[in-house]
Amino acid sequence: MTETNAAAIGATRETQADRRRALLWHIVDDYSLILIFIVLFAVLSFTVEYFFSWDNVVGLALSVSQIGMVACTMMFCLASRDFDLSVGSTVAFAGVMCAIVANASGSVVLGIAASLVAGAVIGAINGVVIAKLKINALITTLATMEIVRGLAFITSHGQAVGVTSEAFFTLGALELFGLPVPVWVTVACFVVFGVLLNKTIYGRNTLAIGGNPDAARLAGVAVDRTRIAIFLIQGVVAALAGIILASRMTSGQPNAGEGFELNVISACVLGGVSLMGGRASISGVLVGVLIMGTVQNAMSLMNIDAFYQYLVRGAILLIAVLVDQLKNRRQSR
Amino acid sequence: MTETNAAAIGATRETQADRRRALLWHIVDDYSLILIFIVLFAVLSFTVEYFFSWDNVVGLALSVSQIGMVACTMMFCLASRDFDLSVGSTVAFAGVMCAIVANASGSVVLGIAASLVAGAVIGAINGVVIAKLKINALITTLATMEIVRGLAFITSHGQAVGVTSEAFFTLGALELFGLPVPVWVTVACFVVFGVLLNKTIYGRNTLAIGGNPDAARLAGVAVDRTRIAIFLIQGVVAALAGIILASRMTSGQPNAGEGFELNVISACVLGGVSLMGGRASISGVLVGVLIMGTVQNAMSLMNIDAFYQYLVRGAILLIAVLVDQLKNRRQSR
Amino acid sequence: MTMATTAPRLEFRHIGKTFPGVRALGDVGFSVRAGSVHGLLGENGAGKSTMMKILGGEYIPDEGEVAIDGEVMHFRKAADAIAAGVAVIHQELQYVPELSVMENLLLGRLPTRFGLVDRRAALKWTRERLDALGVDLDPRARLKSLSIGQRQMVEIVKAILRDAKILALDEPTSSLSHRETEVLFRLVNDLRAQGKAMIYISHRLDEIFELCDAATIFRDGRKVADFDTLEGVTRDTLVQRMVGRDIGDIFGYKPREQGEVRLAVKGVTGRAVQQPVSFEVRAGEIVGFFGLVGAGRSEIMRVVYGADRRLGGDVTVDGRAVKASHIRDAIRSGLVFCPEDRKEDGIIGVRSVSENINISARRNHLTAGLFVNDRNEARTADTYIERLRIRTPHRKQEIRLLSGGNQQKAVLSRWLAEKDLRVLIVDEPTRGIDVGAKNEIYNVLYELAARGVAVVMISSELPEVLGVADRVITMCRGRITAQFNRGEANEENVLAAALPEGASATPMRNA
Amino acid sequence: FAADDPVKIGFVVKQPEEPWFQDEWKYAEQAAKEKGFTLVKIAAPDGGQVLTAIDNLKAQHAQGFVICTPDVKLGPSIVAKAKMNRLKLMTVDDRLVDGSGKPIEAVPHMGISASKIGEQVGQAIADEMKKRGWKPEETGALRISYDQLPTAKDRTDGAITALTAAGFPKANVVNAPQAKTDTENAFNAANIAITQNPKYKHWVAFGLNDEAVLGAVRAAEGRGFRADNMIGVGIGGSKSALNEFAKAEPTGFFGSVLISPKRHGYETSVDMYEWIKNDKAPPPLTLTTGRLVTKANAGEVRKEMGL
Ligand SMILES: Nc1ncnc2c1ncn2[C@@H]1O[C@H](COP(=O)(O)OP(=O)(O)OP(=O)(O)O)[C@@H](O)[C@H]1O
Ligand SMILES: Nc1ncnc2c1ncn2[C@@H]1O[C@H](COP(=O)(O)OP(=O)(O)OP(=O)(O)O)[C@@H](O)[C@H]1O
Ligand SMILES: [Mg+2]
Ligand SMILES: [Mg+2]
Repeated sequence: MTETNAAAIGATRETQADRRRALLWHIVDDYSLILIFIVLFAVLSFTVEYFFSWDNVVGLALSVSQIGMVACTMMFCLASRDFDLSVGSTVAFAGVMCAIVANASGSVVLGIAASLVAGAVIGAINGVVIAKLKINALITTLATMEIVRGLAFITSHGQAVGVTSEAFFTLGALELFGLPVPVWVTVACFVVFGVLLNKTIYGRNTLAIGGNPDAARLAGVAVDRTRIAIFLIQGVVAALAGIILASRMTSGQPNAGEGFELNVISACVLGGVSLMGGRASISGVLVGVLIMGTVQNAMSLMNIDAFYQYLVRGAILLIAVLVDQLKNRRQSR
Repeated sequence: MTETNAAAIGATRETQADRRRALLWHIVDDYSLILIFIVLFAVLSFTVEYFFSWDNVVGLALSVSQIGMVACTMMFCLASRDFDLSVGSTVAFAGVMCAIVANASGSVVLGIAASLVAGAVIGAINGVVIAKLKINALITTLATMEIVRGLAFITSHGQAVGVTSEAFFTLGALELFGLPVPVWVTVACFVVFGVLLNKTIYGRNTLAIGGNPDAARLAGVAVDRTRIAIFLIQGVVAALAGIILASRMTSGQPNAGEGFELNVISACVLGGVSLMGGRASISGVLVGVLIMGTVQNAMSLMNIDAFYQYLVRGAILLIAVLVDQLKNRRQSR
Repeated sequence: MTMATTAPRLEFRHIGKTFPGVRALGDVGFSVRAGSVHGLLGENGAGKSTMMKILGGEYIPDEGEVAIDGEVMHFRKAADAIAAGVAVIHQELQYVPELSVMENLLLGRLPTRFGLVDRRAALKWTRERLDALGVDLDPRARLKSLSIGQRQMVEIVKAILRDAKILALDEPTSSLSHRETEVLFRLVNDLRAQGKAMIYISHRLDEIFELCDAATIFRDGRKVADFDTLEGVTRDTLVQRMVGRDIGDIFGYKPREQGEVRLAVKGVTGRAVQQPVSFEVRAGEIVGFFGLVGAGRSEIMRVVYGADRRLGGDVTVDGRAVKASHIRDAIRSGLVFCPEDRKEDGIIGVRSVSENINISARRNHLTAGLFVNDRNEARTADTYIERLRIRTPHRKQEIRLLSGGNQQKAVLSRWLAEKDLRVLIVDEPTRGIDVGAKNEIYNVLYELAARGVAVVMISSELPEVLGVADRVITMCRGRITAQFNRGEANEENVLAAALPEGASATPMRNA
Repeated sequence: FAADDPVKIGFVVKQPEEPWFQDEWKYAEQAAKEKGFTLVKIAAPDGGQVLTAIDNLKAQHAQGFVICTPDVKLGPSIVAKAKMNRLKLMTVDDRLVDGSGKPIEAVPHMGISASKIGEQVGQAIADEMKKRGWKPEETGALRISYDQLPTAKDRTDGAITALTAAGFPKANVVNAPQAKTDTENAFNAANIAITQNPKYKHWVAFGLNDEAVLGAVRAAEGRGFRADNMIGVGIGGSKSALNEFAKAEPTGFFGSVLISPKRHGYETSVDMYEWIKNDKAPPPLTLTTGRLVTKANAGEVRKEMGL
């Protein structure tokens, strides 16, 4: 056949100029959130005292480091049309676990390993229940959130568990090339999960599953296995965040990370990850995390009353999503 | 060319017995959750001392009365494939508002009215943002949750606002025919919203929207208007719950109702309301609310350690949904 | 049954499958030879798709077995079937809207290099294969930006690119244009030459005759006929076996009186309808809208109905203006619309058949002006289930569990139940509908028209437009290009008017 | 109530996850074992759950309860509810107030007021500052605040009162609001506050509990304010504080004001038992005092207090 379908249909209604404009918009759209963040950052740098200082920037990075790590894996979770509320509890439990095992065995490495394994087990349980037993992710992880929090309290008797080994503290306090280790770990997470999302079968399958689980399954994608892997990895990373938090605080605290899950999910959604699955970008998530952290940081620097901070947080969330929405609206016109 | 016996085709494919069995299963399925609850209740009655006493049953009813009210409207919200996280904050704000206005004006009626109006406004804002601006419900209500909680703190200066009028307390304490007023209000909510769901266009349209918003719109359903109505009514009912809670506590407390939204949503999902929309039953929600309340009540009666209560709550949630899931699995096998 | 000369590549043996309340298949068996296209025919709900889902490993049969080259297979999941060399194109398209054409085509088997997806290799491979197949698709376009027809094409190519030895196509042409259909036929013929065994499901008998070597007919989940060859088999035989009765002329056109102008569309524009469009339909008249896919017929009708924003122009029903972009006002005026995309815009999947039928009409039957009248709704639902022969165990069945054709009938019933129906716009009403049911739907349209309803029928099937409509309007690139009264219209002039200028007007069989 | 009926006492607390309340429960349990009554432990983190808890106690035929309420303004409704359910009522830690904010005298109470304990913290900091010879104008005070919780506000305000009374300039008090009451949030709040005020050479920190102060101490460490430039004094003497004291090197976590959970848990339940069993009403008001524990005296003080 000589004629192309497009020619036959006559769909090529666009001119060259149209196309160029479309491309420009495409770029603006793709990076709109980044632009928003840059503008926000610039404005704050000029208006808020101390905002644009190395100390503050490091503090900001540190304050979002745990959220950032877990946001990477939450992105996968949301992209596959799932949901995980149990990460906050896992952070707490992992910290406690690490401290207990490290104290008992005298080996920090063993504590860390035990804690990562615990995270993997929690994640795997979530994954299996959700993928195999086909129970709603929200309910499953709400249940494990309760259970794991309970375990954190039970194992620690509700008390902070101090770690005696010095080696453990350095993990959280050490600086490399001017940045503290937790920040480097977070950066590493973004790089690793960015590559995983965009460059590996695992990432592409995740998006496919979120976009249309049936299609993925019918195409032979190991849907269940991928979903379980997503939760398992999320458990491990949440545990890692918990360990790092514990090392920063020099103790495992059973009530750490309350509300953490909603912060992480907000950051992802702010970063353009669709709750309906199938859409995610690592740069978006990074910016989402940064916007959240920056706003909180700036509010504190500006001495905004704690009560009014609720208003600002809510408003920022709305505005950011609204802007993103307007962009999508134009796109689908 | 061959032919099979054409006579065989005409025969009815199902026998009478098949049909009867199918019907029986249908009934068991429809009422499986109720059966679970009855069994649970019976077992607890026999094993837990004091459980089966009028005092305790009234106490149980009272303890779930706020959740019950809001679960009725949350059912609509979930059934239309939406989500509302702001109800807990609304409960708090409504209580504070009611107390402040009642104190300022000296009129409890005015306080109640102001508070209901505030609830309606919050709900309407949620609804308009979600339906008209097409922003994800989770994010929108997460934002209003923050904002409204902030308002509650700001208006009350972070302090509980005591109400001076005696009339206000009786609302929460009065008993009619042996049951306290809040319980009656909850019963009324279940009746009204049960009828609304099953017997009115509003309810049916809600389910249709949840099932497929696009198709519903093309079938002439006023999708936006219905969605806004759902949130508005939810706001009013959450405010009502807040007022009643405040009257029970004789003060409006700005930090009331934290975590309330997840409890309400859990109760609904436990009651078989699908988070994917389109499926809901009022009896299910009632049972969901009762199961949640009963488990908590029995745990207190059995003096279960606070830390282990987390485990039990999580486990119960999982088990109940699992049972329900098994039922569905058989159905769609 | 005469023994086939070659051993069958694929064999179904005594397959049975029961869903709650529905026996979808009972003791069905047939076999498919390598290098042949086997047609599968049957009414809506006969069990064809169920059979294909069993073949694809999606359903596990209750009884019987599937054998490939004589070896019994036990598919427990889709991946098993794929591994055994089976590719199924499902009736409900299964693509990932957010991913690119390339990624959809390579779903589940993207090439990797050092553990990372080798995008360049994938792109190259995809381009080459698409070129080799003569299919024009941009590998990088996202699926959601393509037309339905193009998406269907992606699905087909996806299956073909699997290099499977067995290929099943479940109504692949239901949303393809003439031209895309041509491409498909050429592909199928090539595959036959390569020795693939293929199953081809369609409700369009011409396609069966054109493409198939053998055929099997299902009815009510049983096999009623097997044809080793279609030589000498008449169309009427097939129809008779399928439906169990003689239909004769499937269109069965009945002339009727025409009244005053009912629907007047004047200069209507919308976002996707740039040039103003005007036309009129009289009471009792059936107007067929013909055009190639993408001609803009659906768009204009959606604007007329109010589903999409109307930017300009007037729509009147019996002289009364219909508010712009206001569906409920259209319905109140007696103007209703059946969308083409049943799954996305038509049915409310998780609700019952009865709910789907009553969703709009119930407002006229409220008790005390407030409460839904359940008894009346049950009656309405049962009436239409019977009248349109909707195959469902009961009216409370979730509509998503019905076969595609039966869903279509339920959506149509929704509007037939309207008390004061004046204008009915149906967009591809017989897409995926069996011959018997088509005939029933045409009869419903005639009946409505005879009652004075103005009917607009969008269709991409030329014979249907010619056979049913009193007047044919052709569209091309968003504009009305011609009108033909019944009698004037024939294949050549209608097609010529529908094709964009410069394209050849002759029906294209040039592959 | 017949004299030989088994005695059952409820012990309702607002934050069951807090070590403090865990300890109170533990010592109440000890009393129950010694005296032979049944103790029902219920958690009631908000007003609604307080009322549910009281109903629950009535249902299981308890005769009285000790409560630490999530909000003292719940006073009238708790009193009314207890009366309606015919339960004897005692409060611990936090004293109920009526609509006009006056303490409800009719309810026996054991505890230490939130502002009092805060004042002790402030005093401890002021004393230590003097000892170290810090100039107040070179010192910043981190108020790790969580004003959403009335007790938290009272405690930190108390500390400010004592500090200013000791001559600390009020302007040097830096408010660092934490978004949640955990250590990480305290860390972030403190970190920002330190960034904002580079002018101070030394820092002191106080907050709602030990965890809040711990966060501030860690943040200060990160910014180079170590043991000799930081005085953090927490409240509770919890494990978080003890962990700090257990470290080989002293940290900025100077001390914690310890209140005896043993007295509060044990004595209130014994009082309640006596009240029910022998109709011996408890004293209307028992005020306990907190004690400052530091790295030096932690073990000693705890032993003294029977912990
Ligand atoms: N998951 C299911 N649950 C219940 N019934 C089902 C399910 N899937 C199919 N059915 C029923 O099985 C029967 C056969 O359906 P199937 O989809 O195979 O028909 P079909 O021959 O493909 O029809 P069409 O030509 O309309 O596509 C129908 O009556 C349908 O309602
Ligand atoms: N989902 C979609 N996304 C983007 N463009 C689309 C989509 N659906 C259709 N189009 C484009 O809109 C135009 C007209 O669409 P459509 O195919 O519905 O026209 P039509 O005349 O109704 O044809 P038919 O009914 O035969 O499909 C075409 O250019 C088509 O490519
Ligand atoms: Mg089919
Ligand atoms: Mg169309």
